[in-house]
Amino acid sequence: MTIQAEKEKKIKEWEPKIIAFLCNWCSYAGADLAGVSRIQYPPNIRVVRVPCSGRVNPYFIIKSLTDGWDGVVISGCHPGDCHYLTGNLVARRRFAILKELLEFFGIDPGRVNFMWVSAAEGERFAVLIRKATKIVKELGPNKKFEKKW
Amino acid sequence: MGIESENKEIEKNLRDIARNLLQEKKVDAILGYSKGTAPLSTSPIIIRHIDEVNKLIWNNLCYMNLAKYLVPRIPQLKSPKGEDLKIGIIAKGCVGRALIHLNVEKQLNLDNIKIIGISCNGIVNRKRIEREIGEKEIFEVSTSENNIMIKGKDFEKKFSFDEYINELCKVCKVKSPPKDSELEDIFIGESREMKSIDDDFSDLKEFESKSPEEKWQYIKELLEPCIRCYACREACPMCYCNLCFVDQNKPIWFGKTTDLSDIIIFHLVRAMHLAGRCVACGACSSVCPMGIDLNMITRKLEKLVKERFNFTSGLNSKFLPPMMAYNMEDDEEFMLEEN
Amino acid sequence: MDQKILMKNEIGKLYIELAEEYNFYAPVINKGNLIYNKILNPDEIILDFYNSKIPPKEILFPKMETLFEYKTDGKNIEEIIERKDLDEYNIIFGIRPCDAQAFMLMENFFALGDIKDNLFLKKKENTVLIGIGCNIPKSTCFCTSVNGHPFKSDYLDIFMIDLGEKYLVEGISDKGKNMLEKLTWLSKSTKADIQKGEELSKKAEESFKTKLDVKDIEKILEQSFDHPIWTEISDICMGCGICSFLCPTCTCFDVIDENDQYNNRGRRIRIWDTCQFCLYTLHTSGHNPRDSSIERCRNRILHKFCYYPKNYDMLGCVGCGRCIQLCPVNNDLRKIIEKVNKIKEEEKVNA
Amino acid sequence: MHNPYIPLLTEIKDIVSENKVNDLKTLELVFKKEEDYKAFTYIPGQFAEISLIGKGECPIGIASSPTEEDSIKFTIKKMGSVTTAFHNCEVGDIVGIRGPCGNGWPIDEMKNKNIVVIGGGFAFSTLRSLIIYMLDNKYRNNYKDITVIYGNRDSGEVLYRNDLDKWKKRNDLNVILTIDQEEKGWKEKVGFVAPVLKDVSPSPENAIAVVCGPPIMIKTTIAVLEELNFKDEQILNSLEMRMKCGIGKCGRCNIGNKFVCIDGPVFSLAELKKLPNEY
Repeated sequence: MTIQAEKEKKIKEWEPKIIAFLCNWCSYAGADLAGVSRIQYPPNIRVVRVPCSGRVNPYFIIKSLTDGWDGVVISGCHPGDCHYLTGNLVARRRFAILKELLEFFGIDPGRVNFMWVSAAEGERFAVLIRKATKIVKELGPNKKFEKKW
Repeated sequence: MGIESENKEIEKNLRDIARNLLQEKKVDAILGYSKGTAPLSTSPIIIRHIDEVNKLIWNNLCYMNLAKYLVPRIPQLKSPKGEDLKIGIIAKGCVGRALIHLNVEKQLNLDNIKIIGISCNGIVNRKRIEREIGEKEIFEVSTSENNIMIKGKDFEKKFSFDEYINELCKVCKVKSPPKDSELEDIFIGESREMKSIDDDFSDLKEFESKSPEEKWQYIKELLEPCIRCYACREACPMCYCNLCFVDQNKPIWFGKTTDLSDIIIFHLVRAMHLAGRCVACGACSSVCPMGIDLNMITRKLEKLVKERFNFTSGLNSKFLPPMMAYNMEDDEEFMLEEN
Repeated sequence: MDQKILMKNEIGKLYIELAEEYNFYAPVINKGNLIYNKILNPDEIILDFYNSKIPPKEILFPKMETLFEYKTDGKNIEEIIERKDLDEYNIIFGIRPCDAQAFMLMENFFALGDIKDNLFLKKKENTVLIGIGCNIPKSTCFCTSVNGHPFKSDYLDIFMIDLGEKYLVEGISDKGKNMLEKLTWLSKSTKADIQKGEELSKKAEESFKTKLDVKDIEKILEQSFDHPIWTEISDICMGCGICSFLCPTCTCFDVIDENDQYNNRGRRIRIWDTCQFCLYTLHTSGHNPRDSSIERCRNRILHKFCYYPKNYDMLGCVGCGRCIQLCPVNNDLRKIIEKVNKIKEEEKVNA
Repeated sequence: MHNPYIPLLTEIKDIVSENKVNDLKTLELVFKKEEDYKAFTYIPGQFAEISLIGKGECPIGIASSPTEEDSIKFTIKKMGSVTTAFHNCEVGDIVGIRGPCGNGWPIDEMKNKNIVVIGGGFAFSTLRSLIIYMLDNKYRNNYKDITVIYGNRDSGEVLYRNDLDKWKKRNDLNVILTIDQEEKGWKEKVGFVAPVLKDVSPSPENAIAVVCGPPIMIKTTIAVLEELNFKDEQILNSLEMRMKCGIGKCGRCNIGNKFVCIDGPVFSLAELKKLPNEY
């Protein structure tokens, strides 16, 4: 088996580990709906239920990246549907700043994805997760924050 | 009119204002700059009596942001009974912006502060000069017409003023403290009403066109010498938390070691905290002992907030900073969409 | 022991001969800062320099040092792994006499009490210090005022004097002497060289601009603990870590555990810490004996000029001047000592 | 080459919750290796740096007395991140221990003197070690009469109830418990430690007072002791300081030129008065 094929195989076998912060009122229910209606989507995400996308502190995102997660997905209610009225609006500004700074520092921005998924959009949830996983898989394992031992 | 005479003139004005403020007992102390004993540096000073007013100076090395000494209010600027003294603070543009922004963030009470405004003519990039002089010792720094004259043991070098001032000062639009209409009486000396500034941030284009890998390489190269002395955090007027995210241990968020990934994370998260708050004074780069130049990150913070929320920090206290407000119509091009 | 001559162009040869057995540290420019770094090829060495920005203490007491590593079985610790790199041999080439004196002060400190810090002491024992005298001291240097000297060789293993295009080399400690014996190719020194060496030493001694009066500084500081002068001295200090991280005699550190749960391992490390930070003496109950920059500035000055003489009857400062050059608010140590000495006159006046 | 930062490994044999609020627990540690036991010989009043490797390390006074052969006890209050981790431990977890650190109570100087032990709150743990050591039949006759005054905020906070009951039954020492406010069913004294000490008013000649507790209690107690004209050398006090290495190297526990972790934590009032007022 040529080295190239071997590398291919190794990448194919490598599955990214993605942490997903789902807002309890919309996205968690959306994910639940996707599961109930048996929609298939990649099993790479590990879900953390948060009361609102506004609860997601940028420390959570950056700490996930430094702890070795390959990707971070944050999903909240569509603007206007937030159970706490302004949670996702404040979060959107925070994510905008964070995304641009990550990009400025050269940390590949594809690793951190934000999306709005309402409770009725099971299909949309699966499609977006599939898309996020594909982006992260192309970026490869997250080696940037490994420490020298 | 050469830099030399400009500085003399500014110095004369600020001394007169300081003298009669102290005379009329409007303030208890003046916060300003005094001549430094080490070359290429000045030392902030707290003047409490009239006869010390001649110690106040102005040259192009006044890099410290004096608003730092007001948040949190240091014990030296408190009366023995513990109330805040009335302070007159020598304010170039960015110090004025810092005071107004800190007032918006309710960190200081502008009633007992008098802003002695001056129109700043640029701060010298002292780290760059030190690096180019190299290992030779500098005895004396002076400015003539449009050059900075550096005299050393057996050498004398000339640096063009416009080239060797801070990157931020080259594109600075707020030379004197922005006057805030509601707080009329606290502005003395130079100050100008400013609604917003227009800036095309062209100096960032070159860096932003690089690929993520090149950017990461550049940032690693830039931050590698950091020794985690936190001078940048202690010199920044916007860094006034009593427990910094780096020092928290319930839980321990990020490492405090000088491992390259910890250093980059510290500067990234600190930069994130300054979005929409940083007043581009360049103190963090001027104080760094290892000569790390954070000006580009400062510029990026300003650009980010200007283009996305059309906000510039510290111009007036009516508009809330972006991270303390929200808006239905913010653009969300970065969100993941199905198409 | 007769003195030898080392030509400046023979330093490459010296490096090649010593580099297999020793880690060869020398002053190099790294991103515009002159620091001591392990070098791989000898032409990176910088020979005409005043002093490094980060003191050579960084080699034996690094910014981040592993105390021990450990393996866990997921929940509990299984095995502690000791460090194996302690018996490597180092050479610090081009160290200044004041930094060598600082190593001696650090050695005293780490050997105080019956539990000794063997990590530092073992490394210091395995290190050969090849020092160069300062022909032209900087204006901020004041080693002659704190019983040091630009050509003081007591705390060095090999002492060299820069004679222009060659060095006058002398073995001081026996470690240095038998290293010199191994370097047989060094040429003999002539009487003129030794004569020139003494002249350079006298010339360097006179060229000191800074004289600090530290005669009975210890007593003055002890009595002036609550003197209001400390409020004025710490007026503008912003509490960063520059003056202690870059001081060759500062030895405070913080201990941190670093976990790598996914690989079931971790390490306990120590990193530089300073009495100027607010968390340094903060009790868990919230009480902080040194609460503001007034107490912290005072503690740094008293530690070096009063507590150190009390414990080891030697001054804790070697006069390298780094804290004067690099303090961002230029809180000049010379001015602080002047202000403290003024208290003595005041006392005499009203006594 | 002995690396002083490497801890000896012990196992938790027993965990006892000491107060109703359940933020005070006593851990009983047993050494995994037998020879470590001999390496760890200590005297009452010393402390040790105990660590949950991976979480951190903290200095805790040794609550057990050297006469209790088989194990070492520590009483830990849930305050910071490391102590919280200790409170989440179960029996059988591994705990690293470094020490013994500090100078401990001067048990030889205290021979054939009457001892007044004044404790407050959970700082009573180092005093418990001293009392049990003195009451051991090998050493009891070295010391004249012993009075113990132990004050607390409320009855729920009292530590080592079974030890206290045992001591009450003995006739060769006089135990006085007190709490700040009146409580139903509380038969002992009521009030702060200082006024209670004034009523007991132990005689100062040939006596040593051992004080350990929160700073305010120490200040008021010392004032009362000076009123009862105890001399400065007769008042011993165990200080509380922020510590990291415990062996005088990390530099943070200094008062003047003395380090609390090696020159202390026990200081006589005479020594404390010589040091600058910075603790």
